[in-house]
Amino acid sequence: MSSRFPSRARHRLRAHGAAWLCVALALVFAAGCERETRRFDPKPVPSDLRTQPQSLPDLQPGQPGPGMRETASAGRYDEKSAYEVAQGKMLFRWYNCSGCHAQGGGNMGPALMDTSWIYGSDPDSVFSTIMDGRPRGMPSFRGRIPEAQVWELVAYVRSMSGLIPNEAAPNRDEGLGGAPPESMRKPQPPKDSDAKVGG
Amino acid sequence: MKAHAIAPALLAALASPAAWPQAAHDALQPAGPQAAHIASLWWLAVAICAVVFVAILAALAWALWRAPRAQASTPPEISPPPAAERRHARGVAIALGVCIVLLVVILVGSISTDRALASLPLQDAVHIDLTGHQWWWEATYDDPQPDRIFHTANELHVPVGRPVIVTLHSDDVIHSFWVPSLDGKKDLIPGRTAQIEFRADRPGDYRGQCAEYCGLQHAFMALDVIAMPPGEYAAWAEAQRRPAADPADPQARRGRDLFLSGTCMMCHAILGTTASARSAPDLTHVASRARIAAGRLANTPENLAAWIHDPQAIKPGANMPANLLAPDDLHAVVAYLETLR
Amino acid sequence: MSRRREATPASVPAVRRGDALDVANLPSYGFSHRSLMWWGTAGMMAIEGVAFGFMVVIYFYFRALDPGWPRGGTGGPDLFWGSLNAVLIVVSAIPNTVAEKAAMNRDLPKVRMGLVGLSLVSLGLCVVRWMEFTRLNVGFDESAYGSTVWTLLGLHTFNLVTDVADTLVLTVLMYKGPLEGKRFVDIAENSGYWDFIVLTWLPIYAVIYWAPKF
Amino acid sequence: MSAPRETLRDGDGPGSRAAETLAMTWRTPKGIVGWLSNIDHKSTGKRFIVTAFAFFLAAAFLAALMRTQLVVPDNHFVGPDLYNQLFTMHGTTMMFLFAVPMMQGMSLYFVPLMVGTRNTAFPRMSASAYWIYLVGGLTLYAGFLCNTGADAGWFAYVPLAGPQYGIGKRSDFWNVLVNFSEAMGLMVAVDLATVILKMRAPGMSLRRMPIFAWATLVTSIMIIFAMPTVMLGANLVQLDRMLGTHFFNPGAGGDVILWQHLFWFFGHPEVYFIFIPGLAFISSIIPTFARRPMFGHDAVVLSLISTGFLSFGLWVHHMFATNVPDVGKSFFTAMSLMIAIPTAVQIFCWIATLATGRIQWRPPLLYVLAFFFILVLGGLSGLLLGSVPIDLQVHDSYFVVAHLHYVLIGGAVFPLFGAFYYWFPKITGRMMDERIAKWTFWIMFIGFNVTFFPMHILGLHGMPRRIYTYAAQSGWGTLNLVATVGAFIMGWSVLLFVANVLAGLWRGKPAGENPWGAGTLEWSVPSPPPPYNFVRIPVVSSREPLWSREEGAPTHVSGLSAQTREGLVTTVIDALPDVRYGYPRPTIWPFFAALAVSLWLDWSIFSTQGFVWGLIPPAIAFIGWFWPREKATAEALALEKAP
Repeated sequence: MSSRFPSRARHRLRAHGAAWLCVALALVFAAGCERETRRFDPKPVPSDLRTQPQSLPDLQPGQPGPGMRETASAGRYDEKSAYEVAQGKMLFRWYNCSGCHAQGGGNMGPALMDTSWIYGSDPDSVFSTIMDGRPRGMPSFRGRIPEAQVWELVAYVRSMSGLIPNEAAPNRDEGLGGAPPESMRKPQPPKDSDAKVGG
Repeated sequence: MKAHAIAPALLAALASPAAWPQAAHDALQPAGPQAAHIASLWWLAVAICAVVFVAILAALAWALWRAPRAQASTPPEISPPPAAERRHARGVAIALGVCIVLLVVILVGSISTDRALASLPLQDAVHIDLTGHQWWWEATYDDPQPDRIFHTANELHVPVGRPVIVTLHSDDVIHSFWVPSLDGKKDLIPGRTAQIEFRADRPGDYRGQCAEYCGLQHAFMALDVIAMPPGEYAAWAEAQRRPAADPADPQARRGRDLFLSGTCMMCHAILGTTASARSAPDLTHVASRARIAAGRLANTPENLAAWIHDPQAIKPGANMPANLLAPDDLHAVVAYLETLR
Repeated sequence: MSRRREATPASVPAVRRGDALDVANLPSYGFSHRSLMWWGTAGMMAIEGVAFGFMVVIYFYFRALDPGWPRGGTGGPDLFWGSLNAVLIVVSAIPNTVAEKAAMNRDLPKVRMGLVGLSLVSLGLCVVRWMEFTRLNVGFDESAYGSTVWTLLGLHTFNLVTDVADTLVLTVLMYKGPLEGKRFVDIAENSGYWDFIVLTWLPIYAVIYWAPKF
Repeated sequence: MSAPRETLRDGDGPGSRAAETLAMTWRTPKGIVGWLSNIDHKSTGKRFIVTAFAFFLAAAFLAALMRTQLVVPDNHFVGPDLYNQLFTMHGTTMMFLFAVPMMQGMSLYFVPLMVGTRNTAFPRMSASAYWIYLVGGLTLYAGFLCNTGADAGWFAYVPLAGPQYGIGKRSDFWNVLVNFSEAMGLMVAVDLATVILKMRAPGMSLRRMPIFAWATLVTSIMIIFAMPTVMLGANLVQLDRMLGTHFFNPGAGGDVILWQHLFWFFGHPEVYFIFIPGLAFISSIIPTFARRPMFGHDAVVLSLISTGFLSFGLWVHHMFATNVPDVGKSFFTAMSLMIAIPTAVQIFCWIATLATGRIQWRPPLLYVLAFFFILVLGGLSGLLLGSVPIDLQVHDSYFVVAHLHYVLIGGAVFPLFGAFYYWFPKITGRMMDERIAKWTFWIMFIGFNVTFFPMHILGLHGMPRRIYTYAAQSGWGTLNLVATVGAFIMGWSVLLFVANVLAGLWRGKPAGENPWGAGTLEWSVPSPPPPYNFVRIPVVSSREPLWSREEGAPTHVSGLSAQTREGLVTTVIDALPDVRYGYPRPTIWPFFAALAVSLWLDWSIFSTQGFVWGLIPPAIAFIGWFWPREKATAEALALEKAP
């Protein structure tokens, strides 16, 4: 750029600059990509669950149902992806979850933005709560909601009590204000009581 | 059809021109008075602009032709002869005067066209409520009698020669209603209500598309306005008001049961069944529509199957999830939907 | 260049020496619009003035648009702290003017006096401002009205705090040095900026505290 | 001598002791620290120009990707998610990271040379602005590389860019970029306006000021009044996103159209920040190559000023499709048509200048002549857009894409390339190859028209903007294919230009002081200019000081200290010598301050805490910047003279 600038120093500067830039980029990259992925084609994993209705009476609340292999770690669940959480929030409205749980404050169903988790706060437990239902009113959505969407709902449900990274949690929504936006909620440390109920 | 055979079929469907019968979307071939007013203003303004453009380039060419050539060392002419300068100043002033006159012509034309647009006679108008969603259009045909109100999606049918008043809302972000053959645009703005009036004078299929960038599938948020003779329109509207009939065919019946017991009814409504969700297009008469997926695909059984099976391959980011139905289940659902005329 | 044009407004004019215009005897600094810093400060004031102006416009825009105005705000903020601030800020103009006049006369003791006075009053203003935020009677996340008054007050506070910091730094500088004539220009410019903060507060005060009453 | 102390004063010509001392006093600091501390307006200007050009190339590359995606219907080259980022990044880069910084960089480099001063008024502020700009641009691109590229369009309409629909951090990056780039723009604008108003060489009254300086003054003042609104707006969106305020939430008393008002109140003048310097390039080039002073100089200056004023009355014409009341619409139509008048005045004056001059056929002039073809077409399509009914048809369609590229490329980029050829010898001391320049020109001219002319027709045929692909049945395929071919032709011309620049730097013919025989002051100094610009500050007695001067008038200023960086402040209207001015010395604090501000802004993307605590480092850096140093104070005291 400047011809008066000594060329050796310029090279040194460039080398240093490039190295630092790479480090910085790598750091941001690691944090950014996860948050910003938009996976549009969560291709359904071939599974025969959908066409063979489960015999629900066999299920024990809190117990994994027969044939249920889905776990968060299997790679279908990504609570670091803002897009998945936002989709979860949209589906929460579309599927009328707020009909019972209100905006998370609870109504007919339990509150979702507090510290108490009757059936466990970990993604797998929330997933099976949605999939299989729970006693006293929580219906089973197996076969009603595709698994990929259930995982999105799981991520959103966890965001309601601040259990997922704030960067990925939704900001305030358009419409009448209510609770503070999920992205600003302090983590509510879960006081799980599923052992008591499930056991 | 096997699931893995769907993708090639889909590509074939997309590639065949028959899949999308030519729909008009040309601002300069108006099919109604609104677009016609605008088109005539357009031609007036373009004619003026063309004259000005040619005149300026001719003046420039003349200037370059008449001026002698020089070098960097040519001494600059510090004080050009005042008489010549005055003459040129007069020329500039005259040219400017002409420009101002032409601008006034465009202004007057613009304002009078605006008046003309606002004075479309609105007696006996069809009232439609149109709501924009990411990325489809929800239409409600209003009627003083509540039981005659009906819903449809992504396709407006209008009677030829009758004015149409479309009330515009948005459910999420800003969209814009634009059917070039019929009228200019109007935005659909969350929290606000807007209105657009137009009339189609020739029967035909006029294509519209969302014109305000609205996210991932802005490219395929299309809408058809089908203008039909009044008699046909009345018959169409009457048909749309009827709830869906129970299918007679066993395969379609099975499809209906799958529809109602599976994921479909979580978002879609079919009048006359238990499906009543309004998050996605109303499917009561889906088979009567020319296209599916907001104008993306022609409404053929193959396309419908492909769409249900994996919408994300067709409209990445759309809010419809992939549905892993066994091939015969998929066929059943499609068969059922095909009965919804 | 004509003879007349060679005269300068400075007390000692530039003088003609052969082909040259000798400027060695021109002053090395000047106050008000003769100082470049004055123009820079004027630019900053224009920028901030536009921001304040638009924030006020936004306030009335919302008010005109929303029949439910002001949502969440019942009767507007408590008048006490805002009015106290308005009184104090007008009072602060006294030490500020003292400092400004003294700076123009290069009167260091008086400059120090004015600046210390201004620093004290302005720190008091910051405390009062804190109290104002607690008595707005509306949350920033309650409605557009709440968001607007918080932001309007916040914008002014940002400028207030910036200039308080600037005043404190200049006060220290006046005691610690190193000093030269140009520093007095800085004092004068700081005073000018303080006047801007005083003058912008009055309309903003009227909007935040009195507009809800009408 | 009337100098009170032993001070070496300037006033002697090149080769004198004063000249040698000046060279020592103004020498560029050495080493990396010196490089970061450099506050020479020419270095800052060059940094702006080179960086802005790099961003131009990046944005052009993104455009090439977009055109590749659109080359055939139903293309799968990029998906909608990436495409949305591509066009947002393209627009944002071109408007915020290329156009404004490029024009300001050109002004920073040339305005002090044209008005006859040794540095700008606040060179540290401009240097700091450069670093803020650089980090801001890198932030945006770092985000893009991490799949966090802004994706709500360069206009970032809420609610799509708002808290609910602007998912992830993409829009936060955009909002923060606005802060970066507008802070940069405002800092440079204040600096430039002050230089032009207060630091002109004695005798350069406003009536004698070059048109380029006028244009810079007009744009700087426009920037000061327009940029705060978009900055305010972007921060309100950011508050909505970060803290849950309700400015743009109709459910809680807010309004989404408010953003459009705030954005376009800035956004329309923004077009003119880019366009007015373009006009000024032309007004600088044409007189030189027509070998005569500008015909109708005063009319041209008045046109620039009135363009500046009128440009604030047009913003609603971007919003005709929202619910604007009819009276308002007519007003904005009238304004949109009226702004054509000052441009028409300038066009006629240029034609008259050419017609009555003697013409040097050199590459800069060629680019200017392209302006007549392209900009006039773009301006005329702008008239069509200004008319409400026509706008309602073509708004947000490819017609607008065609229009805006005709205006911005024809009105700014072609003149800018002309300006590059014109001033390259001054900046580098070497000439560029004229034969390649002419090839570049024709390839660019043809490529441009092949790319953008078909888009007019596409728009009329109903093709909306910002769509990532289109169906084959739409009938838009052929013209899109043509446009893509044109885009690649144009791309080659830019590469050819870059090659020509490199070749010129490497072995261009030495240029000398004034290769084109121009009349303004920047051509009176060596190429490239020395760090102190003028060994003697000139005294000006005409509009083209190198072409003519008044008999018997003084030719230069003497008596400024050669041992310290001293300059002259003159009066606003007549430029009479008023006050001596000690320029700031080079220091690394502006760089630190810029880093601190950048840290604060970047931190605020991710954390509300960062928004508050991040303010502390900038506060420290600014105190460090302003705190006077003993040595500088002692030097100033030695030269001090009270008013």
